[in-house]
Amino acid sequence: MIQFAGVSKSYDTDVVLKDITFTIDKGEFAYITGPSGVGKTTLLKLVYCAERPDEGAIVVAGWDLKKIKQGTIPYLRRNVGIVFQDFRLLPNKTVFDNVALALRIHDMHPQEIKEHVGEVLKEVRLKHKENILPQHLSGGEQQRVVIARAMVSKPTVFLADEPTGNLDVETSRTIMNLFRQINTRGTTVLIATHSEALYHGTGRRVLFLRDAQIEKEIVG
Amino acid sequence: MIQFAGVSKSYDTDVVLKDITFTIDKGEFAYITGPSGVGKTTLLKLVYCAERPDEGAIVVAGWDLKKIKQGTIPYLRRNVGIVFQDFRLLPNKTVFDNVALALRIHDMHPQEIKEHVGEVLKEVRLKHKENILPQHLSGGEQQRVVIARAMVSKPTVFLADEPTGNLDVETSRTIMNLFRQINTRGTTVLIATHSEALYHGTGRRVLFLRDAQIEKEIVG
Amino acid sequence: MRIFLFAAETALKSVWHEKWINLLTVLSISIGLLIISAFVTITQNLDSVLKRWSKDFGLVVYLKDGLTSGEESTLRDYFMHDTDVISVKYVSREQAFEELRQTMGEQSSVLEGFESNPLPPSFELTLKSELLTPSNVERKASEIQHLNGVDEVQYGEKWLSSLSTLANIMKVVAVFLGGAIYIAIAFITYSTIKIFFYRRKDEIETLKLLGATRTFIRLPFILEGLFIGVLAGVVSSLGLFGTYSLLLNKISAFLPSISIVMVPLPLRAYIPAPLAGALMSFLGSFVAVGTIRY
Amino acid sequence: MRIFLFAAETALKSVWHEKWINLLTVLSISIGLLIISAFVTITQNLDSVLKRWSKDFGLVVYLKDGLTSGEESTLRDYFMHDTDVISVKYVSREQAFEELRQTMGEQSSVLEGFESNPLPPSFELTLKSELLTPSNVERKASEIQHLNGVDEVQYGEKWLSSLSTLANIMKVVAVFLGGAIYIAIAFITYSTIKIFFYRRKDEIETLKLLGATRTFIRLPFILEGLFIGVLAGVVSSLGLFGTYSLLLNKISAFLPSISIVMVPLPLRAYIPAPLAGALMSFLGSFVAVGTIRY
Ligand SMILES: Nc1ncnc2c1ncn2[C@@H]1O[C@H](COP(=O)(O)OP(=O)(O)OP(=O)(O)O)[C@@H](O)[C@H]1O
Ligand SMILES: Nc1ncnc2c1ncn2[C@@H]1O[C@H](COP(=O)(O)OP(=O)(O)OP(=O)(O)O)[C@@H](O)[C@H]1O
Ligand SMILES: [Mg+2]
Ligand SMILES: [Mg+2]
Repeated sequence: MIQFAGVSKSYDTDVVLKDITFTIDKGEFAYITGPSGVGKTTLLKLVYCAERPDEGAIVVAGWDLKKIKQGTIPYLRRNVGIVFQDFRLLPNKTVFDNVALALRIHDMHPQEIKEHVGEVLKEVRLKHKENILPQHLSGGEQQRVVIARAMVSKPTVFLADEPTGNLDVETSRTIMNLFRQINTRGTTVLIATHSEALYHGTGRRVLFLRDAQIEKEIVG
Repeated sequence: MIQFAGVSKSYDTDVVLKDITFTIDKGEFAYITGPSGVGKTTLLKLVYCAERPDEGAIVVAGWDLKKIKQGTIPYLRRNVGIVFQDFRLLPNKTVFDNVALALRIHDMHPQEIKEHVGEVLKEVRLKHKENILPQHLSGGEQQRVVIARAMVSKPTVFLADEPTGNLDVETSRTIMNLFRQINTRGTTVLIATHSEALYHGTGRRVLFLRDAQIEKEIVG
Repeated sequence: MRIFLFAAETALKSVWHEKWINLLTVLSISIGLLIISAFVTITQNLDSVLKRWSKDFGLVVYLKDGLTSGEESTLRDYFMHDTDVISVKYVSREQAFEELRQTMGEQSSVLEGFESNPLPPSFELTLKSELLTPSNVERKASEIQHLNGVDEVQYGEKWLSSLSTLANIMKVVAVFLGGAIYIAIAFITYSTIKIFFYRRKDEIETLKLLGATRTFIRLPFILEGLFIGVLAGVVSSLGLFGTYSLLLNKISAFLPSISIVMVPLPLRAYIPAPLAGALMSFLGSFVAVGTIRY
Repeated sequence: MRIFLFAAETALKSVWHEKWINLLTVLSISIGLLIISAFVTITQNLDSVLKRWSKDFGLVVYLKDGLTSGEESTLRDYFMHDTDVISVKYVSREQAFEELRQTMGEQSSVLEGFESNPLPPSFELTLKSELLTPSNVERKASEIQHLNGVDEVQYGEKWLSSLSTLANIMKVVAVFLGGAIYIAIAFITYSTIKIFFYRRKDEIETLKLLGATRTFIRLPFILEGLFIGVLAGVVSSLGLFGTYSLLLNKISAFLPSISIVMVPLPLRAYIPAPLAGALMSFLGSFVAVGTIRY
């Protein structure tokens, strides 16, 4: 589902990723970890085409990102659900509208949108806050809205960047259970995190980034 | 240094804090913890006067916040360093200028500002990124800029809201060491976090929030 | 269709949200359109003045002394059949004297000293307005001068020449000014929409990351630009109508002759100007959002 | 002092960063100021026209037949000592006839029929321009009418009345329009600065949380408003000067008489208008940032 072959990426003279090669199969559930500033977010950005690699080939859900056309990128992204590390909620839209936006982009019927959004807000336990603006939510609540928005369009690939940075242990567990459910439905899940607690004891693949390379790969 | 006496706070009909009473002495180092959305951030906001209590009295660094005048609030805040959960970095200013702003507000001489900012950026290991805009930093790096800005003016009270949510274990440790240093200089430190790892084994006071109240108080 | 509705909703929200800039933009464009309309109106009025005055400045053909009525009617027939001449008026000696008396007004007592009427009879000719350039009139005058029985031909060459020059200059200025203003209108909308675009840069970035197509992102902005243009057109049309009516009323109150000279506002002629403005505005917003890259 | 420098730096950065809105604002204000200046110029020119024409419309005092030269000089002395009268011109029978001949121009052949000169001698009086309202002139005329040896007093009442009404209306309109435009200028700056203020709401919120005083937050906005106002003033002054020079040159090229009537642009008089504009702009921005609450 996600294939990196000899991928390198620098910002100016700053080498962030160097000759990265790995494959994540359809239906897999994997982690990327490493210290702050190592390039976890950059790696995810390469997957959804927000950054382009300097070298190497990337294939996502059948699309060869080297050859993908500008006009096709939106259709790739509609197959990818993303939990952004910096949330990216629209400040002038309510929780409901923020989540609904992902479905509006899919040109879904308003009635259907309403049902789907209501459902997913229940799953992240925020149904009671649906008419509130994001800035009136706690940090953890905002993070859960982002998760809801990433899930609601039932993507084939699910990327989560530090999805529990603002969540307590208990809420984290609920959210991770959600991710597992999504995975069971056949969605490929890739999570970037610095938190050992998240992958420890899960029995899933964990890729360790250090000094621009995949230092090691373990089973969590 | 920080005294809450019978403080209550609601948003609309939503009771967030109810009859909270506690005291944190000058030079103390304490934690507030609790699940997502319990009111940790709200409690800190009450300290720096970004929210007003519905009931009860708050005294911070000698100022009675019930009687404080609008025009005096800036002078209170200059004595309080804050690590915001949502960072609040100015997107059109470089890392250096963002940190320098805290000192410009204090009307410090430009030469002095340069020295102080350089020093504190070294402490959070971001000296090499000082001319970069915040959006070109990783999540963890942004968080460290916020920490630097809160420290640079040498406040008497230091508040940190989820200061390591985006940081790996190693970097977290460095940052917590910094906080301890600040505390050693006599600054009162209050940290809000959901992460047990942060307070576990420190031997400091930890206040547990649950259901709008201080459920218990332990030594970490 | 759904995407269009959603875009319209977003555009209207933005119109309201950014009402001050939008107001400023609409007013700027309206003023531009008003200037164009005012210029067209003034030029038209000048044309009308020119046509009316052409009567006063028509040719006056003084006849020789002692023509028979047969000779006079030969001349009249000649003028009647000349296709350049649109009206022929015979002024007898007596009428001429009466007219002079009226022209002199308060000083007409002077004329009481006359024993016999010294004025000759004349024909007053009006030429087709197309011919009312100084050179044409001059040519015509010398042509008539050579006819039998004609003593002298008079016409107001000086005024005619400066007025027709003025009218021509106005027309050229109108074309250039109009062009400049239309470009300015496109530019004003361009910059307003560009401002909105920059302001919502973060939002657009998020939309792109969520898989929105270019059309989805662009449509609200283009609709907003179109809306601004149409609104400005309506405002300028109303403004023009109001100003013109007011002016006509107020001025004619103490300068009654003005209403004879001023042409009524042909509403039909003032719809194209605002419409072109809306189009330019649309164009401006279209260019402003033209470059979305993924 | 340091805070002032930092605010100036921030203001200049913002001027550049938001250059399009600022340009729009500066242009809007300049146009407003230009309209005011144009109105003042037109009113002044109208006054000048009125004063010049007052000579043509001065009183003409026709004398009775057969006055002795002693009686005539008594009248002249009387007019000379009247403080309302600023010039006295005696027109003899012969001069009057000559003038009439010139006035009639091409039709003067009529006068050849005269055997004796039927025109009376007259005094042409010019009144002080302050007195040139219809009622004053009428009063003066009837006063003179009663003097010994005066046959009739004439003056151009109709034109005088409509022109002085026009000038008065223009003055009233100028005051109201000027007031409205100055308020509009304050309002335009107000909304522009308000826009910037809203746009940087997040930034201001952060500054407040970092302990910035009201002055620290406000100063950059107020300076930016002042800068916009001053710039608009300069632009409008330059625009006025340019337009006026161009107009004077172009129009006088084919209507030479215009330059006699138009007053030169008194630059001194056009500095207060832009200055007041800058002040209103400053006021607008001051009000716009007036309400910072912690
Ligand atoms: N747009 C950019 N321009 C320049 N440098 C960048 C840009 N984005 C990221 N970087 C740099 O690249 C490095 C990797 O950033 P990245 O965001 O991928 O780290 P990360 O592993 O996600 O870190 P964290 O755990 O702190 O979020 C960092 O040093 C960062 O400063
Ligand atoms: N301005 C506001 N208006 C309305 N409700 C608010 C506002 N700010 C916070 N809340 C609500 O108050 C509750 C407490 O919020 P707070 O931010 O204090 O939680 P928190 O303990 O910091 O949570 P987290 O760990 O997720 O950051 C939440 O339910 C939140 O939705
Ligand atoms: Mg990251
Ligand atoms: Mg919080």
